[in-house]
Formats: sequence, C-alpha cells, structure tokens
Amino acid sequence: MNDSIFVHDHPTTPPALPTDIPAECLRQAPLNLPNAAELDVLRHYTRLSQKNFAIDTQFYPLGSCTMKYNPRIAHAMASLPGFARLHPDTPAPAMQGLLQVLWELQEWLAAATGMAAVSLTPAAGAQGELAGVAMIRAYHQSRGDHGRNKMLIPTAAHGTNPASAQMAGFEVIEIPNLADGDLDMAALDAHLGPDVAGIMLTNPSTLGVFERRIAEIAQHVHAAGGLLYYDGANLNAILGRVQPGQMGFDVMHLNLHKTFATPHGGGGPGAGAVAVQARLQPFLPLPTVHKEGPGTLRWLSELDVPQSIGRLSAHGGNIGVLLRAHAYMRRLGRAGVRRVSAYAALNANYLLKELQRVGYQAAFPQRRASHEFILSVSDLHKATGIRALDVAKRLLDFGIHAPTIYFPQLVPECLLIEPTETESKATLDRFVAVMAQIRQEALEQPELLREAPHHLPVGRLDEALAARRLDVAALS
Amino acid sequence: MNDSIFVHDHPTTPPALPTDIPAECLRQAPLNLPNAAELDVLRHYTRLSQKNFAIDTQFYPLGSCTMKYNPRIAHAMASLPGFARLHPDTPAPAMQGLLQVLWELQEWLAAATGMAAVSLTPAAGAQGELAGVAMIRAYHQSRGDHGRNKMLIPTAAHGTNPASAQMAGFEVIEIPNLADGDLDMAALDAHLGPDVAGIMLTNPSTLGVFERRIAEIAQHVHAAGGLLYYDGANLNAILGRVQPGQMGFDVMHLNLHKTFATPHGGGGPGAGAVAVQARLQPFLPLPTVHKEGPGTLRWLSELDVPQSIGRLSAHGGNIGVLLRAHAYMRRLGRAGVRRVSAYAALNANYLLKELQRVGYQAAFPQRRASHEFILSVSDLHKATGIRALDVAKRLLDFGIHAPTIYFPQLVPECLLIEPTETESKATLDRFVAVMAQIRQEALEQPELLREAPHHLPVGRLDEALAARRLDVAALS
Amino acid sequence: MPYIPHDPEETAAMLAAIGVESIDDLFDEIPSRLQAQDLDLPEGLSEMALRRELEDRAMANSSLRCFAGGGAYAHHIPALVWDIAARGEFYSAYTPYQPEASQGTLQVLYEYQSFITRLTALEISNASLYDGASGLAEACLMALRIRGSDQSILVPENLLPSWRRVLDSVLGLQNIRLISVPYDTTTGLLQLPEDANAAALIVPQINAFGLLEPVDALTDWAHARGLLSIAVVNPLSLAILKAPGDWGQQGADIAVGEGQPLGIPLTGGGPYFGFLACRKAHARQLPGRLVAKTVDGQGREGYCLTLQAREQHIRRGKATSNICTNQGLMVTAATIHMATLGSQGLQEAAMTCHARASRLRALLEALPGITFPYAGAFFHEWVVRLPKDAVFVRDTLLKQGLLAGIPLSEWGEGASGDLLVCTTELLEESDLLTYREAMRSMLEAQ
Amino acid sequence: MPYIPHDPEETAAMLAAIGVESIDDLFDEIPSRLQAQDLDLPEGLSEMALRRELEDRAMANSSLRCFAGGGAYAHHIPALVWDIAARGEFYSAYTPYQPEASQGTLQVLYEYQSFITRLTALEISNASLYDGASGLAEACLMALRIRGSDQSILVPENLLPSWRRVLDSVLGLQNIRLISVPYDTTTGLLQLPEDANAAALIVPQINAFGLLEPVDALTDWAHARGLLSIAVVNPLSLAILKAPGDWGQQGADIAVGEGQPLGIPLTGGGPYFGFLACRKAHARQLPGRLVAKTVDGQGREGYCLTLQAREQHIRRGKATSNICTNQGLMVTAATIHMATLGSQGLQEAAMTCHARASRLRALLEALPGITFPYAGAFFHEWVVRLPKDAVFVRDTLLKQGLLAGIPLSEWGEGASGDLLVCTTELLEESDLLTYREAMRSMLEAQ
Ligand SMILES: Cc1ncc(COP(=O)(O)O)c(C=O)c1O
Ligand SMILES: Cc1ncc(COP(=O)(O)O)c(C=O)c1O
Repeated sequence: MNDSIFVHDHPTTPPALPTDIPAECLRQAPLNLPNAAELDVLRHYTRLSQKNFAIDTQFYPLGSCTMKYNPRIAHAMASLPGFARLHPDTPAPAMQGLLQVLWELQEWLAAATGMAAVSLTPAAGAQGELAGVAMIRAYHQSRGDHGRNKMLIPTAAHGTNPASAQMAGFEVIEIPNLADGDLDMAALDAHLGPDVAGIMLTNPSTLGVFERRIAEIAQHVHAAGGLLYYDGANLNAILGRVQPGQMGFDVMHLNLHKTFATPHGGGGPGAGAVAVQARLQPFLPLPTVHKEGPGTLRWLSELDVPQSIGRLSAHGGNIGVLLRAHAYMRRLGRAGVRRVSAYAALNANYLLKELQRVGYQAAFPQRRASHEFILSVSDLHKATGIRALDVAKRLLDFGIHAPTIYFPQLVPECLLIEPTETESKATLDRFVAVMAQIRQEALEQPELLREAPHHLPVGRLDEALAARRLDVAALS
Repeated sequence: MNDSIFVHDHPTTPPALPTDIPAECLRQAPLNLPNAAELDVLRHYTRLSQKNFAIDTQFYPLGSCTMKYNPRIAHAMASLPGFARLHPDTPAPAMQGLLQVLWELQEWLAAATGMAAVSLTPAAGAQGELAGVAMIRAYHQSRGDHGRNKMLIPTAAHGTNPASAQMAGFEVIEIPNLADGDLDMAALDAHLGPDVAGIMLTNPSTLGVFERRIAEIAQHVHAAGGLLYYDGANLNAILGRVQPGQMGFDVMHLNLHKTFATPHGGGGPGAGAVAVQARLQPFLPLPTVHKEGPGTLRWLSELDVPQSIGRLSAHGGNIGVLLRAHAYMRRLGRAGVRRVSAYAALNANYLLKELQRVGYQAAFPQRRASHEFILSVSDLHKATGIRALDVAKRLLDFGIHAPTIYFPQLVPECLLIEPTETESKATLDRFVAVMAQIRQEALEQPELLREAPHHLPVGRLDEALAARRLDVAALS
Repeated sequence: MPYIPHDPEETAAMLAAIGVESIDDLFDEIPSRLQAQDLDLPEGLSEMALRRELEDRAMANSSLRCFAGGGAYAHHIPALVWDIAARGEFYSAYTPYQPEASQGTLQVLYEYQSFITRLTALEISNASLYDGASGLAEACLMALRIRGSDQSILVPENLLPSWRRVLDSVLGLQNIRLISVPYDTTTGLLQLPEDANAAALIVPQINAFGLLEPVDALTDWAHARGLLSIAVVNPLSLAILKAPGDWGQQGADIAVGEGQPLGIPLTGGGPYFGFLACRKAHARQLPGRLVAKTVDGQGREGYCLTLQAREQHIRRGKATSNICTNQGLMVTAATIHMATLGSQGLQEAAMTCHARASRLRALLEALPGITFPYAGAFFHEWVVRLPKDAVFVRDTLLKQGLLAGIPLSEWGEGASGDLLVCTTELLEESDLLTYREAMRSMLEAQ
Repeated sequence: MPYIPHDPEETAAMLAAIGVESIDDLFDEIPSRLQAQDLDLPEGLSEMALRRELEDRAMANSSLRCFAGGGAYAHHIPALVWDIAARGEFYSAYTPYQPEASQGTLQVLYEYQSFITRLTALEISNASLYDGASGLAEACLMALRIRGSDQSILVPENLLPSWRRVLDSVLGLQNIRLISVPYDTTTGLLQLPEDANAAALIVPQINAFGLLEPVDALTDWAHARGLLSIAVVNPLSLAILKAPGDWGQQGADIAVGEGQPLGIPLTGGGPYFGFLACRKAHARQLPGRLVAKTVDGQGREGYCLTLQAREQHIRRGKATSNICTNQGLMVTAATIHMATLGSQGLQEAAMTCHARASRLRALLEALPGITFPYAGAFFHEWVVRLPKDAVFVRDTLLKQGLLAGIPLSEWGEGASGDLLVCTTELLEESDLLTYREAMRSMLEAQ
C-alpha cells in the first residue's frame, strides 16, 4: 500500500484570521489538511495512479460501460484557456465560441438519434433518465392526463432506471424478459393502461441483444397512451445505423461518456444529454442553446421555455465533457460515426464466437451479439464451484480488466463483455487465449482462481469488514 | 517485457509518390514504420513509461546529476503556444516576450555566478565545456599567446572534461587529488607553465568535498598565464552563497538541468549556459540576447561580436529548457536560490551522518559533505565479496534509484550519493533504513544482493551479449 | 479510420470466424426499415483541422479579467493538479468495481473524503455528486428520509436562485413542499419565522449576496424546532470560516456545497462536483459512492466501495439516489489540489480573496454615487449599488476586458443598479485599480 | 519555501544529528571571504504570479501563420505525443544507467533507433545528438576518424549557412579544413570539382534553397574518389524521398539531420535533436548513446546501453564525442510521433507539404513581377524572387499575421528580393490564398 498523504504533513501555525469577520463566523479548530511538499504530493498521486487499471493501460471490456479509447485531442481542446477560463455568467456575446460548439452538438445529437431537439444539461445517464421521465410526467400533465403514475421497466434494466423513475415520483412495474432475451409482450400488454406513463427500454437491451419487436412494443405502448423512454447506454451498438427516434422512442438520454468517448475519469464526470420528439420539446431541461443567426447564439431560459421541467444543476451541465464529445463527433464525421457501431458489433460477435470456441457458454447462443454479449459460467460453477467473480479476479492477474459481472442479475454467474470498436484483433485474440487458459485453470487448479488476484497491490478485500468498521476518513 | 511497437502494425499500401519530383530522388522501398491504432500507440508508450524509475515516482539520489524536483509549472510555461509555436526565424520585434525571458536569464545567471556575461546557447554541460575551453583558446590566441596547448584536469574529473578539452584541440594533463580530497598543489605547480592554457575544475569537486585551496590554485594558475574553467555540475552545492567568479574562475558552464531543475528527460535535453569574466566576453558563443531598451531586444550575431567562438547549434540553443530554468529562478527569487544550497547541504550532511551511523564508510570521513558525498563499500567487498554494484541493484528492489557508482573511479567500490534539497527528512530516513537493511543482508544473505534486482521487469542484463549481438534496431 | 484499428485483412478474418459475409450481416436481427442510411452530420476532420477549428472557437470567447462569482469562482490551480489528474490511469479508468485493480482511484477518494470531513467537521463524506445545486437537492431528500414524516423543506430566499430552481425541478417531482424563508431587505440576511413544520432548514453560508449569516443561531433555531440543519458552504471559505460541524450547539447535520473552488476550471459552468458530508449516524441515508479502508486476506490494507446496498445498482428503485456515474475526475483533481495547497495554502487563498474584496470595496466607496446596500460581513463577494443599470455597466466594461460581476436584475433580485462583485486571489492590486478606474469613467460618462 | 519540504523542527533535528548549530556551519570549510551575501536577483513569485507574468510574455510574441522553414518546420503534432512524453516517468528520469529501472526509456530508444534506420535505410542509429547542425559536426569528426589521414571535409555552399557556421566553430578547433564546394547560381545545385582530397563530402538533400540535389551522382562521385558521403536529410522528407542508404551505387555512409520535424515544437529554435545513422561497420566510431536488446539471467528480453567504451564516461579524452546529456525527451516524443503517424501518416504529411508548396508556387506565379530563380524540383520549400526588398516584404506581412519566409539576404545570399518560402500540412488552401493576396497588395502598393 502507498503511504497515506497524511504522512507527508509538516505542521504549520495557522494564520491570524480576518478581524473584520465576526468571531462567531470564523473557523474554530485549525484546519487539519496535510501541508506536504510539492514533490511529495506529486509523487504520491503519480504512484497512486499507477495502481489503477485504465483504458490507457489495459484492455477494459466492462460491459454496459463502453470503455473505448478517449482521444487525447479531446482533452487538449477542452483544456484550451478560451474554454477552461470562461465564467458561466459571461454574457452570451462574449462566449459565442462555446455556444457555437454546444449548439452544433445539440444538432448532431438530434441527427444521430432521429429526434427533434436536445438538451445537453444532464450530468450523467441517471440525471438524463430523471429528466426524461420528468418530461414524460410533464407531458401527460400538460394534457390534463393526471392518472399516469406507473413506469414499466424490464427486470433486466440497469438499476438507475427504476431509481430515476422512483425519484420522479413514479411507481415502478417490472416486466420480465423471455428466454430469447426479448421482452415478454404478454406481460407488457397485461400492464398497459391509463395509469401507465410509459416504459423505459434499452435497445440493444442489457442482455446484449437487440429487442426485435421494438416496433410492436412502441405501437402497443403508444396505443395505451404511454410514452417510450430510450436508455442510451447501449447506443454504441447502433450508432449511425438505427435511430431511436425511428424505433418509436419519444425521449431518451445519451451517455456521452460511453458512446462519444469522453473519459470515465474513475467514475465521472459524464454527460447524459436528453433528446426528444417534437411533442416533448417544450419540456426539455434548461438551459439549451438557441441560434438566432451566425454569431448570435444565446442560452434559453424559463422565459423562453415556460413549460420546461426546469434545471438539474446550477449552470449548463458538464460543459467540459460536452466539448470532448463535440471534438470526437467532429473528428469522426458522418462516416466515422457509422463505423463505430459497425466495428463494435464486429468485435463483439467475433469475441463471442471465439470464446464459445474455447468452451464458454453464451447466455443467448441463438442470438447475434450487439456491441456486447453475456457469457454464463454456470457450467463451471456446477463442475468446480468456480464463480464469475473468480474468473473476473483471475483476469486481473493477466493485466486485463474484468468484464461486468452479475449484471444483469437474471442471468446466473454472468459476465457482460463489451470490447468496443477501438480494440484491435490482436487484443481480442490475447483475451481469448487468456480466457481459455483461465478455463483450463478452473478445471485443473481452481484455487488459482479462487485466490486471485495474485499479482496486484492487494488481494481480495474484506468488504464485510469495510462496512462494519466504516473507516471512511482518516481521523485527524 | 512489453511487446514491440511493431506487433501493432497494420500493413497499408504506400501512396503514389509525387510525379513532379524526379524518380531518382524518390523513395525506393516503401517506408516500413508500424501503422498502429492510436489507442495501441498510447497504451504501448504509457505502459513503457511505467517501467521507468523517475524523480516523480522514486527517490533518485544519483550523484553528480542533481535529480531534484522538476516543477510542473515550468513545463506548463514552456508549453504555452506563444512560446512553443515560435519559429526561430521570427524577426525580433515579433518575439520580444521570448527575448525578454532569455535576457533576464542571462542577467540572473551572471548574478548567480559572479560573472560579467552569459551565453545561453550550449545544449548541455559538455557543449558548455567545449565552448568554455574554446573561449580560453580564443583568448590566448587573441593575445598572440599561441603556445598554450595543454589543459590541466584533475584525475577525478567527469569524463566530459577531458573529452571536451580534446575536442577543442588541447592535450589533457591529469592532476591527482590528495587523500583529503583536495587537489595536489605540488603536482599542479609542476605542470604550470607557458604551454598551459588553463585548468578545468569542479568545486565542490567530484569527490563531494569543497576544494579549500581554490584561491591559491587560482593565484598559481593565473600567475602562470593560465585561465580557470569551472565545471558547474556541482553548483547546487553553493548556489546563492559562493560565486565561481569570486573564487577566481574565468569561465564556466552551468547545467541548468541540474541546478535549475529543468527535467533530465531520460537523458536530456539539458542546457549548458556559459558565463565569463569580462575579458572573455568578446568570445562568447552566439547568439546572445542584447537589450537596447525596453521592448527592443534582439539577437547578437557575428556582426556584433566578431571575435565570438561562433555557433554550436543552428539556432539559439535549447530554448524550451531555458524557459523552464527562467521560470524556476523567477519562482525562487533571491532568497529561494540561496536556500537551494543550504538545504542541499543539510540533506547531504544528514544523510552522510546517518549512513555512517548504520555502518557505512565515508570516503572522506574528516570532511563535510557538499551537496553530495561518497561512500565506499570496500569493507563489505573484502568481507563478503559484495560490490557497490550489488548494493545499487538491491536498492532498486526497494523502489529507490541507485546512486552513481564507480565514479569517480579513484575511490574503490564507491557510491556517490546526492539527495538534493527537494527531498524530505522522511524520504532520507527511509533510505537510511533501507541501506541499513541492505548492509545486514550483505553480511547475512549476500546472494540476495548479488542476484538483485528481484522485483523489476527484468533482472541484470547481459551487457556483453548486447555488445556482441549488437541488436540495435528491429530488422524490417 | 480514426480510432478504429482494423485493417481489411483482419476484418475479413473476423467476419469469416463469425461466419458472415459482411458487417451489415451482423445487424440482421434489426428490421431493415429501422436501419437508417446517411445521417445528417458533417464530414470528419483530421486531428489537425479539428484543432484549428476549436482553437478558433476558443479564441472567439473573450478573455476577461473575472470579477464574477455567484457560485463559480476563478482561482489559481497549480500546474501539477491537472497534469496528474489527466494521467491516463485516472482519466480513462471507471468506477472502482474491481478494487484490486483500482487502488489508485480508491485511495484518492478515501483521501478526498478525509479532506472534506476535516473541512466540514463532520464524520462522513461521500465520493461526489454532480454539482452543488443537485447535491443540495440530494441533501434535502436525505433529510426527508431521515425525518420520515415531514415532506417540506425551508428554503431561504437568499439562496442562489439557480440552486433554488434545481430544488424546484427535482423536489417538485416528488411533491415536496419548499417553504420560502424571506430575507430582511435592509440587511440581506435570513428572517426566520417563529415556528415551522419541516424536515430541514437550509442554511446558506455564504448567502447569495455574499453575506455571512449568523449560522450558530440559525442552526440552533432549527434544532430547537426538531428540524435538521443543512449547511450550504463554499469549501474554500471553510479554510477560515466556521465549519458546519461546529455551528450552534450541535452542529449542522448535513453539509453540502459546490466543489468547484477546489481546483476545478470554470469551463463555462461545468463539470464541477457537489460534496456532501454528514454525521455517521446518517451514513445509511447517504446518496452516492462511499469508500472505506479495509484489509485483504493477507492483512494488507486496501480500499473498496462500501455500503453499496444504498445504491441503485443493488437497491434499484429503493436506492438513496439514482446517481451512478458521478464526478470522479473532478474529485481527483480537487484532492490533488487540496493536498498541494494544504491547510496553509487554502487559508492563504481564502485570506487573500477576503482581503481583495475588502480592498476593492474600499476603493469603490470613494466613487460618487456608489452605495453598498448591505452592510454585513462578507467573505469575497458583495453587492454594490450603482447609479446606472448594472447590465449596461457590465456590458460596457466587457469591452475593457473586465467581467465586472453579475447584475442582480438577471436573477430578478434587488435594484437595477445592483451588481454582485467577487474577488479572488487571482486579482492583483493593479486589477482592482483598473476596475475602479473603469467604473469611475463609466459612471462619469453621460 | 518553494520546493523545499523541511519544517523548522526537522531542520533542527537534522542539524542536531549532524552535530552543528546552523546550516551556515555546514559551509565552514569554505573560506568566509568567498561566501557572498545577497545576490542581485529579483524577489521570488508565487506560482500564480509567475504564470501571469509568463503568459503575458508569451502573448507578447506574435502569433503568426508560418511560411518560414530554413531548417525548422511548423508541423501538426498529435495531442497524445506530448501528453505521453511529458509523463513524469519519462520527463523526470535520467540516462538509463540502471537498465533494470529504465526499461521504459530504453525500449523507446531502441524503437527510435529502429525507426531512424528504416527512414534512412542504414543499419545503426544512435540515440540522439544535440541538433542537426552539431550532429553534422559530429558526423564529420566521425568520417575523419574512419578515414584517418585526410583532415578535410568538402562542404557545399548551399548547405544551410547556420549549419556551416557550426562546422566552422566546432571543426575549426581541431584545425580541420573545410573546403567549400560552390553551387551553380543558375540552378542552385551543387557544382562538384573534378577531384578532391578529403575525408568526406557533405550532401544536403534538401539544400538550403529547398532544392533536390542529384544525390545518386553526388554519392557515386564521392565514393569514386575515396570519400565518404555524409547525407544531410530532413527526416519527414524521407517518407517520400530516397533514403540515404539507397543513394548511388553503395549508398551514403552516414546520414545526419535535424529531427525537429518529427513532433518537436518550434519553441524559437530548440530543444530539437540531431539524428545520426551509419553502417554497422562504423559502429565503433559512432558518437553518442546506443541501446541494444539483450537478455537477463532468466532469458527475459531487455534493453541496455551498449558500446559504452566509445563514450566519455569510460574513454574520457579518447571518446568518440564529449556528448553526455543528449536530447532524450525529444527523441521520446519523436518516437511516439512516428508511431502515431506510422509510415502512412508520415507519407501523407510529406505529400501534403509538397502539394501545398506546388500550389502556392502556382498561385504566386500569376502575380506580376514575381519570378523563381531556381527551376529545379523541391520538397516543401523554394525561393521566390520579389521585385521588392524581401526583408521589407517580410516585415510588412508580419502585421497581417503572416511569417512570409526567410529573406536570403539575411544569410548574405541571393538577390535582395529573394525569399525562402516553406509550406507544411498546417497550411490550408485558404492560407495560401491569404498569402497570395497579401503578397499581391504588398507588391501593388507604392
Ligand atoms: C444500461 C445503463 N443505463 C444507465 C446507466 C446510467 O448512466 P450513468 O452512469 O451515466 O448515470 C448505465 C451506466 O452505467 C447503464 O449501463
Ligand atoms: C561533473 C560533471 N561535469 C560535466 C557533466 C556533463 O554535463 P552534461 O551531461 O550536461 O553534458 C556532468 C554530467 O553528467 C557532470 O556530472
């Protein structure tokens, strides 16, 4: 383990506090953050960084997260002083460069999704979901349709879907999936009715397969007066090829930190832009950018958009992330955007085929992979007691980040694998070879997996102890 | 080992070459550099970087190299587009900002060294030495004193000293050191005469001690018509406290990549500015910066300085390095510059004392350390066969870079240790503890040292095989 | 093909392995009528052309000396902060689901939590929320969960209006009542009612006019009436201002704020991050990620996410929040920033901000026609009342390279001449003089 | 104390351990009269104030569209290049004296050497020299060592004059004779004498006027007379131009050049790096560092410095050069740059440079009064002869944000209207048109 930053502290005498501030407002106990030398700080955090797995250093096939290459040029562009030093309350005439970028991004995302309008403000997917279902709510209410308090969500959906629906005041109804991965239409129909506000779907679904009856679903939901929400987490699978708008969705979010290659940053920041069909446009969260003419762009406010669901953060959202997404889209252009889904699908289907070849079981063997796919190691589990967790931990020993495990929960002992389009065949082939070796180890030396990882700074951590002790801050 | 970058190659078809260039001038065989995906390139070099020890990640007490903290602000400043995009042939009125920085640096280095004038152009210490001895040569010749073709150099001097003297057409005469580390005055006097151009000294010397009789030496050399060259590699020991100009030196270089904290970059670029007393000013290498008034700075050329020894590189030297040195000096200011030598000496003397305490032998136990000091492990060698090399390699296992070893060659089994002022007491104490442990290991388990390093990507490499095979480029 | 490594031979080999003819075949489960052809997007650019276009755009934003605050502050960020935060190992990693492969991020978060608890004098800090305003909404929801019955919150009218809007948007969805608490228009300070039925009182220290509130009294008022006290604080100010945990008799229950002043560039409004700290007793109601120290099988110390049962990926609809991706990289930068400055550096920055504010106020006081509507103590921001329309003044000073402040009329507050002015350590004495002179000639002009 | 970690207690404890009273005591071996007190240096600045001062200085340099070359070229550098090269592990390491702890730097250097040998079609490349010009001086010394007897070098008069000056300065010290070889003033190309006694002929491809020389004939001429051929080349041009190893019957013996076009920012003239490649037979005469692949005790592949007996730290006065610190970080960046572009990217960049040069020449040809003194083939740079003084024209175009080229009169060459103009891939068609228009109005003006 690295030393704590606190070991680098050099005690100092706190300064005399201002005398023109009432004593009752002033700090009591001296602030106790470490006073460390600049080199010690630099060294500490540089060395900590080296303990991370990251896209820049490892293959990172974390399903549902689209861990693709984050172009360094996007970081450079977002860091230009002309953007980085801009105060949010700068009047519009003095930030036309930024507004032009944001306006273009709105336009491009609308084009990419087949939607009428976009708001860039949500800070991540989950906030986009909240905005989306809030718009659904506002839409129904604007029509005087007040009884729609239920949101349908597939059992396999990501946890943020029900959490967001709940946060927007909806009751969540779960809809099961069939064995082939598609939604259970009968269950859906059984729930549709005047109390249903809409349904939240991911397509391709979190099961890694395309929901084939999406047109039919849309028709049924719409017929029942509901709206369709599209969780854009899996947009990478169909980018430039299938527009959610064309599938019948009314409102959606995009995870720019997935599909549009902005960095995941060890857990954010992301950006969860929302896109809507025309009838939902009046409800978009604020602010959005409006172009009156070249060089005359401005933010829209409550005065312009009185029906808006309002604001989700104090300013315009995660603008630095939006700048990166803009740079990425501009670099790729029309053809490049379409190639994303093409090669994401190629990599996923190739990997699925190869992993099946070396003995792994697909959760949906009759289906094409989308940009990702699910393996289940239930067979290994039965034969040797080895669990998906053990396979994941052993992968770390080979310098490969583990896939997502135990999500979606309905597939037992599952690994959700998403290679992304930016990985080369050579990287995939190495992954297959390692997975083949791990499978053999599972059968021959299962303890090698059960005790993995062996070659990392720490072994498996005692999570129960962590929760019990709850040592979440160094005591001063 | 990392894969080679060549494994990431994707073959491509070379383009048709221009038709308006004669075929005989065009490339024959297609160029065969790897065409790798951006992510693969990024990952390859990021991972390679992690295999280095560096100041930013490890304590790096490499004697004679002054591996102090390289402030990140200096890098940021040198990278500003206003500097980084400046073409060298930009007319002076359009580069006043840069010229002002360089002019200030000239002034400040003159002040710090007690010299009359400075040229920043040499690219590293060795080029500074070449410039320096060339100026000595030019000086004598300008006076019609043509017989001075010998350069005196202490046996313990750095290899670049004799190499530079040789390169400037001098015959090198070695002067021995006494047992207390000081120069052998008798030997010096014996060689002084009308054929001696001068002497090259480092002070503190490469033995890590201050040459106490420097005033006397200067007097003798000057009396014999010679000049004194100061190798500034060890300036960190006396910065802001003793000026080489005051010690009697006529000409010197500074290693800005040592004393002034510019990065060593895995082997450069450095900067080896030269400073001279007034009588040598006409010979300074070109270009230098001249200030006619505020906002009217310009480069001096051969027309201005006809006696100059000329140019050492096509432009003005390693300007990006000079920008970093300027930023560092400006940040430190008068008081900060003086603190450099104070704390460098404190760290070195403390470390020496502590290492003696745990059993190591100083090469010059009666002397103060300067900013560095020499240990000899001859005692260990006699007792166990363990060599300085083994101690060095074992240190690597503890995440500490090895000191300089076997330099200066005249101290057997030596380690030249330079902690620098930017390391904390805690870091030094840990080093002492590790050295104590290694000493114990040497006595109890010497094979642990002899086979070290154990925890690095590779063990000791077969250098003989390297020279024999001479595999110095991947065959295409 | 930008960012795609495949060459034609590899693609062919992969297709063959899959057993299809073309990439299009991989989409054969998707009804073809859903498959769009060409999207209405521009052509791609080379990296070189992209850089040129975006550098031009960046230049099209004015470069202004910043006297605006209002929740986003121009501070000096040491060069090392983003050099380290932007290292690929931090930048391109994700949530530390595999702790063994994420000890870097996890230890950073643990240190971050430690720093925030020390700044706030509370026991637990989460690992970030989206921003201060959305963080306050989460804090309110948390208070409502803790209090159980009461479905209302007391919201001061001198809370930043943009924050109030976020509360309206987010809490409104769950029909939570936001009870406005007015401020005294002569002092700018909160005016509490005799009594109130609510889960919590929001206490903004500093308030929207830059004024310091009597936080001890406010906190005690809330506690005396069984309300929780939610402190809204500027983290940099806590280097010299009383920590929420020390407010009143018992201290605030929850502290929340905008983390931007801790090393995050302004970037037109984001990404920033929200911090949230509370007492240990309320740990299970905390939204967002939380990192704890623990040990591995060999007893080596290490870090992992903890109390995950609060979160959406486990608890789904019953989670304490829907937040998943949060603001990790911002918090990484903030941690490095705080470690680089240390208590000493933070205190110096805070003291300088305050000194500059006092100085500029003194400079302006001498100008004819200028008044200061609120007399109370401030940290680094105050309202000046100009004898001209503040929007007009602000727009005019723009041309001299100054962002003079935020006209309160843009918030629908105060008089038309009211301008909220902020100073930070980035401003030197010469900048203050420039400001004064610009203001003087502005006011003298007809 | 900037960059010094000690607190007073630590300092006191350390002094006590040493057994002295004060830090000054540590300098007690130095005669006190030598100890200066206060140096004439300015006060220190905070990082914040430093940044502001230097940003102002950087802004005080004009931002110009660059049409100047003459040995330093404005090229696009992909963002990742310096993001990686500036990582602390590369930036703050030193010469890989401990190979086990420096495999990163060593493998980079090995790959660099591999790339240079492929660009030049020679067998061995060293790990860098200071810059192209000083590299040429080293190449001459190397040739003299190989040839042994002859103490002279044939130096073309159409070699860049700054390079010639470096040869004069460095080689002059050892009394080496530099024999000038004139060029034909109508073609700008080298004019060889019938015969010559010298160790080597320098062959600049591209020459100082941007022209391509008949390198096959020149190389064969040299070899026929027992001279070595030293190729001076622009590494980017080698993506499309004949590699030195393929020149003439036997190929050039040594290739040397300025590495700056390979990902190094202009920075007013440096740091750049010199590259030098040769045949394996001459390995032991090579100046500078050299990295080789080898194995460790367990047979694992690794890299280390090799043939160190050539170098000053072993051979001292008899070393092949005095060079020690070289240009490691520049070569690291160049390696990443070449790997990022690949052959394909380098070829595209080279082709674009050439296409732009042809295009701009065509655009200018249409302007009245303009001529081109040399008709020969070029890569990306040529001389235009203006009907006005080129220095005046250059200075006037500066005000329009254009660095129009290098007036040859500044080198003491050509006619007063001669301007050396260079185009790279950074210039777009619109820039060429802007240039043409600026030139047109310039020439039309009285
Ligand atoms: C399918 C799915 N939906 C929604 C989300 C939530 O997105 P975010 O983490 O950006 O809030 C995720 C992200 O992990 C996801 O995978
Ligand atoms: C004592 C001494 N002199 C001279 C030099 C040469 O300096 P440079 O490596 O900058 O050429 C060095 C550097 O290693 C040195 O230590």
